[in-house]
Amino acid sequence: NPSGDDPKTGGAKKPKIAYVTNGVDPFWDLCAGGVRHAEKALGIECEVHMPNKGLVDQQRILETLLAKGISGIAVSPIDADNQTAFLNDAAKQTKLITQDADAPKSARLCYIGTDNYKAGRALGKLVKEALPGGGEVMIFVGRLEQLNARQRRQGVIDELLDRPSQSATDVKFDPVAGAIKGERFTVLDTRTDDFDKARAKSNAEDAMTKHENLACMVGLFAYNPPACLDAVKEAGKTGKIKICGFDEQDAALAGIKEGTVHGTISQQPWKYGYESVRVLKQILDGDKQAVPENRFLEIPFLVVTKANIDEFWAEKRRMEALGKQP
Amino acid sequence: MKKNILGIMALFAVVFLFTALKNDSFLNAYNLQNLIKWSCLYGLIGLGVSFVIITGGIDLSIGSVIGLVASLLALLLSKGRDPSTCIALVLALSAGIGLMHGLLITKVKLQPFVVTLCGLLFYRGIARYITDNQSMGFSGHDTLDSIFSGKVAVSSQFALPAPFFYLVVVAVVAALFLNRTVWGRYLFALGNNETAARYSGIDTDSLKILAYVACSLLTGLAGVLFAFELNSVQPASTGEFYELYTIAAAVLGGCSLRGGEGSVLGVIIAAAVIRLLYNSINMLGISTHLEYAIIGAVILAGVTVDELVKRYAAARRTRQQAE
Amino acid sequence: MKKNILGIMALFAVVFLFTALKNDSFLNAYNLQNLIKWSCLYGLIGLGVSFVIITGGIDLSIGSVIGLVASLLALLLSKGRDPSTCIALVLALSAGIGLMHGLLITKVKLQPFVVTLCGLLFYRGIARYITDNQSMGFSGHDTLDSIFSGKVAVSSQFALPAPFFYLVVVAVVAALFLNRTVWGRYLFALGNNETAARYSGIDTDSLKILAYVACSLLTGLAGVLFAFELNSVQPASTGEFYELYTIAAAVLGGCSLRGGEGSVLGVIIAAAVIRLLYNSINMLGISTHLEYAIIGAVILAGVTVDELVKRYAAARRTRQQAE
Amino acid sequence: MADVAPTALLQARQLTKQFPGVRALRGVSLTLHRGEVLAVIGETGAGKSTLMKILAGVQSPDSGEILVGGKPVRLPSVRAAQRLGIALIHQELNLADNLDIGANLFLGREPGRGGWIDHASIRAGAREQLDRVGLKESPDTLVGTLPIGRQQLVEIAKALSSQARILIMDEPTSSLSRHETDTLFHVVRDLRSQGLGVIYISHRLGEVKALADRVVVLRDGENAGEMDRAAIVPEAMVRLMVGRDLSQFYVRQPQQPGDVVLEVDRLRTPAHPGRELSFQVRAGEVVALAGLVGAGRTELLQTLFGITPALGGQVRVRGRVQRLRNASDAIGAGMALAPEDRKQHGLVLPMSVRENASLPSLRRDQRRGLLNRAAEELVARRTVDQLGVKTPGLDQAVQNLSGGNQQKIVLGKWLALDPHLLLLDEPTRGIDVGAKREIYRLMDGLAARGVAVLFASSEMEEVLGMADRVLVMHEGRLAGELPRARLTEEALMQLATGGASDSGFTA
Ligand SMILES: Nc1ncnc2c1ncn2[C@@H]1O[C@H](COP(=O)(O)OP(=O)(O)OP(=O)(O)O)[C@@H](O)[C@H]1O
Ligand SMILES: Nc1ncnc2c1ncn2[C@@H]1O[C@H](COP(=O)(O)OP(=O)(O)OP(=O)(O)O)[C@@H](O)[C@H]1O
Ligand SMILES: [Mg+2]
Ligand SMILES: [Mg+2]
Repeated sequence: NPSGDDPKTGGAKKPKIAYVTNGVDPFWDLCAGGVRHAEKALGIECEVHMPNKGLVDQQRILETLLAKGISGIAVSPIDADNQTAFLNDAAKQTKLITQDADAPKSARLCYIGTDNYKAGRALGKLVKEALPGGGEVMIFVGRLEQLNARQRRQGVIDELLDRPSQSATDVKFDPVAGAIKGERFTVLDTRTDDFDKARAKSNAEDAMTKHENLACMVGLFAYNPPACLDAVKEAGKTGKIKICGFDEQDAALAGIKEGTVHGTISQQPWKYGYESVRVLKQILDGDKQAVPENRFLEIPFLVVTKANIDEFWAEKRRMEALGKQP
Repeated sequence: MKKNILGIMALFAVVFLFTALKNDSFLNAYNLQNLIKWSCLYGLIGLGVSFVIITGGIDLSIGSVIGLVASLLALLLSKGRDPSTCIALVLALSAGIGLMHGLLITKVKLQPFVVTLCGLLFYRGIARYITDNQSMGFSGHDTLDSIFSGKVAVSSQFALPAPFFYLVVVAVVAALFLNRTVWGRYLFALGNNETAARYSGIDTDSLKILAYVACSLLTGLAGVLFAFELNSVQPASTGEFYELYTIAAAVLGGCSLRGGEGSVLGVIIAAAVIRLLYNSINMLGISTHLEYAIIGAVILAGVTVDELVKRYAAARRTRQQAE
Repeated sequence: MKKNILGIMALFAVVFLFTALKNDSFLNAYNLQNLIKWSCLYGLIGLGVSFVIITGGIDLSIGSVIGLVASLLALLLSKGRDPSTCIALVLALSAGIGLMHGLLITKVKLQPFVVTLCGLLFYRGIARYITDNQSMGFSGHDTLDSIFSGKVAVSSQFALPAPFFYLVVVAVVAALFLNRTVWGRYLFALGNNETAARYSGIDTDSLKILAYVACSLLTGLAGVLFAFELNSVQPASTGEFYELYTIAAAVLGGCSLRGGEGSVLGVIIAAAVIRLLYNSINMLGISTHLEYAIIGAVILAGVTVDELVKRYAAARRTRQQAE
Repeated sequence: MADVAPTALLQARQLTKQFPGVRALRGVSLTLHRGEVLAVIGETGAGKSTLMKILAGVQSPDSGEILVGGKPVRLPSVRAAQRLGIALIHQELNLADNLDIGANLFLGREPGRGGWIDHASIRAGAREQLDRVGLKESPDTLVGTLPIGRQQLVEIAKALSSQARILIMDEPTSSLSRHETDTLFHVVRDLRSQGLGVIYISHRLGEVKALADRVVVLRDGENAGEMDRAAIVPEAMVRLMVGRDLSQFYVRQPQQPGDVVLEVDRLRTPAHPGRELSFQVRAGEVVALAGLVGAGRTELLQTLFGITPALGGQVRVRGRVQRLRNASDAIGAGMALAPEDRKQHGLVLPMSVRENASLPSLRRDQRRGLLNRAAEELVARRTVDQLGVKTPGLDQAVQNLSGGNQQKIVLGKWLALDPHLLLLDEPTRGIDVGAKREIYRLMDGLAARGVAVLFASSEMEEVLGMADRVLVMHEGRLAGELPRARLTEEALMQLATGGASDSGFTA
């Protein structure tokens, strides 16, 4: 019994691990697809938990898992900095890794994730591709309190303004209100919608009303690009206003296919799930190689454009099917 | 029974004029079309909940019913079922939900707040479960799309969005029902004094059930319209919080939560005021962080001024009589 | 006036036993401690809102007040202000919020639902605005942390979490107030028939204001406890939806939304039932997508059975007397 | 009389009804013929209202049989009773006060086709019905803005307009004054001559004598007797109702009045802001406020008690100028008010007898804010014993008591405070003779102890029998004052209807 087995289970039961998200979102169901895939491939059982309403629910779920004597947890902390103490507590009782969002100051064994700042910059590059001559850009997002949202936004802004790259761990943010002007590009504003798709769409509509020269809409959360696309189509401005975005909602993918959406950045969520399970399993098996030296396992994001849309979509469908609840 | 809707009209006019003066694009056709579209969508559920509020009840499940209807519709359509059957099915489901609410409230005598709060949780859970919480789309249903979210051009410049027509039909029917038919009168009577209504031989239970069915049915219809308007549904979030906006609109529009009061026109204007506020905040470029604060403050100011004006007028009348 | 709380106790027992039988770890000290902690936190706001519900009112702003209190506290502390001053300040703010609600409701005569709905929007907006919608933490305040989220060991195995003690104190005071003091009696009287209470020389306005102040103050206290429990606050989401859970708990625990009824013990047990359900769902490994559906269904089943049992018992009694 | 006569419009046989804790009816029978006014009388709680509710389909009996026109019928709903031509005027008002008079009159029976409301014919029909009961308000007036007396007229008009063959009136005149009562009697006699059957319930035995063809007496949920036209004399009725003789009904023994307790100086009330009221009431005096419905008596008492703010003027109690902003101020000044509308203003219906009886005295008996259970118990027990409240126990919810017993609790809760000035608004509204006499005795006893009593009443006999002095109001002003020596029915009516005053007292 090299390291993995929890003394409470006495080695009699098979180790069980858990995958905890930061909320309820289709994104996480794709991750769950990766988890299910890994369960089958690697022969380990993994519970998936999605906290309904923020931090409280997440903490409660983690507590329950610890109470159950779970062997390993992969979690996406909602407020990493401030959850450090609690995560350290958890790390004492189980094998803890973070995924999607890191808690660098905590005793987690490793972090699996995307560099959202870098991904933001990649999205900026997509915008540049879409608008070679530059122009006015507007950003749409659900909520800006999430670190990944702010990092993405900053990546986009820095890229569009041709600023030097910032260090991913310590990003300086531009203020939210007001336009940010660069040589070729102007980021007019960032509008939030509190995860209400109707608001996301009406925000896009209002942006087109207010800014006649708007040339590109950038949607940072999964439902934003489709909402923008909808609004643009209805306004009859298809092609005139470019759309770039994040994640892989079907409507956005369809847009890429028909050429109405320029491109999207996919974090390949299923890889989060798969890699989390794989790493935890290896840790539990006592594999010294499981965790990289710098404790960071980067999941590469994928730039999806018309060029690779078909194969990407097929992969997504496969994972979706896997992620369905049994 | 007739409540003053001048206050809400004035509020609308003030916000409208203010924004129009501050921003040139506000009055262009595109923006007005959007404003009409969203106002009508929310006005529709506002009208639905008004029926329930007139009986002295409440419906907190509206947002979740929208989520469930949209999710289920997407699911059924994605399985390749016949579109009109699908629509009929989800509308029947919403009516069924209303029927269940009504039965629980009248026959088991549970409180409306409780029944529909449980509904809020339950339908949301079901929506997530049946769809495995996947976002779903409505692409490839062009006929349905044009029926539920198309536009009808009235001039080369201006086109009226589909929800407008639904709202007009519903509003006319609702206004006729409430003000011209006996059942409408019964609804007001039972909302004010249920015993008196029962003693007058009115079948109060059936009427209440009817109000809940109407509310859920209109919510279901709005769910379909929202689905095609947004072209996509997130089972966990589509419709979330709508009940609160809707109830706010109903109250702002002259419904009393104590029952027995309500006006179709008032509710529609109130729904429009709330959408107008969102639009104005965007048009004026105010930080979205302040959105809630502004909307909350404006609604509160609206009802406060309304109340104070009414009181002042009453005091003036008394004083005049004294002279 | 006294409402049966046997029903809710039975519900608690059933869910508790069921989970204990199905899962070994359920009864271990760590899990029970957590269960107690969360139950007490929600129980606290449940008690607060009970005061308001007994007067026949409602408070929808609870979640936003928690969000605002926690955000403001984090902001003040991060600026290096004296911790006890900060705590005093946010508690005073919550009391002030309650006072304002009370004044608007009694003096301007606005409906509680409307006032607190506007509050829900307004305080959330303010919380987001003052913090620029940034998550904030509470690290480096060990004294405060141990006062508000520490544990007191009662054996080598078992430690009671801080919220437990706050709840016990508040519950004892609340129970004494409601059942043993003149004002408690007045509160029930005014909840049942405000006019009659006024004709009896009771200062109904002040009592109502008191109820709203008590509610907001307890909410503020809970906000502080939540803040230190979670060590972090998200201005846009901390506390969201709590009003609904809390009102559900109050109603499940025997408060009538028509006013005039309520039991301290019932509300606390009901809050515990809801937490217990969440815990059980996790313990039993049921899909989180089903969580809401299960909780909604259980609450509804609980109140339905309660109602049917009561009716059956009443019918039986009458029949027996008739013989 | 033969109770199986073929002309019987309505027959009830052996009806029983059990409520939780109370057996309201135990085998009651009754027969109503065409063209007959049948009075049903009985002490408070005898089961009159319960019987009527059963006959009108509001409640269903536990056992027994109902026949309409000789045929057994079931009355599962109000609708079913309406279809058989039965209409009931409830003892308590049942109107939707957010609707106008017209809408209320025809609620549930709107003229028109296919569910559409015919506003014009409602308005016309309403006008006609209102004229019958002598109500001058426009049919478009919201019912909520009417004082309770006029609301009762609306309630009556509503039943009259139903074209029923069987009209049941459960204390229709309890808030009506003489004038309106006379109008109503006209209508009832008219209906009788048209062949309708009318069941008439009242505690005013004078009315019963004037109107009834036959009287059925209930006692404790059973038939206690019946008498024909010729045999209807108050003494006999009382004997059957209470099972013994009640001699000397009005027990007032006037004494030399003491100091001025209440002094009202140019008081203006919101209902009649243009009128100024000035008068005095002395210790040991029983003063009546008389007037027609809507004369402003209730409003005056409410203003005195701090419920509605005064617009001007001064009130002195025992020499001290009082600021009366709320009831608590008035209580502090030594006043008590038993309001007219006991359901809305007098009682917390779902609360127990104990809690209601002790509500105003809780604060006096408190110990550092804590409830004084012993004192509470004492107050409640004394109320029940002294006033003879019929209740299964102190923990019974007052909503389960009959109207008369409820009224006793309203009075009892104030007596516990030993007020200097007792304001009573229609103190015997809907109360049976036995209870009435107890209340009169109480008023007399209080006056003897130096309490000043000011009571508003619409019942002429009561005013004549009890008042040392009468203040007559007309349209918000004091039309005049009649000392006991000059107190006659004619003088009173003349002042109440706005006729010239000979008392030299002008407002
Ligand atoms: N809904 C009820 N629940 C319980 N008890 C009731 C109910 N209604 C009436 N009672 C009781 O039944 C008895 C008869 O009441 P009822 O109202 O018929 O008397 P009544 O003769 O009309 O008296 P009053 O002259 O005071 O109106 C009373 O003791 C009353 O307390
Ligand atoms: N709340 C009110 N709002 C407006 N007017 C009122 C109100 N209450 C009473 N009034 C008016 O005041 C006048 C006096 O009413 P009040 O009830 O004092 O009369 P009353 O002499 O006591 O008659 P009743 O026998 O009906 O009680 C009436 O004309 C009535 O219309
Ligand atoms: Mg009666
Ligand atoms: Mg009166």
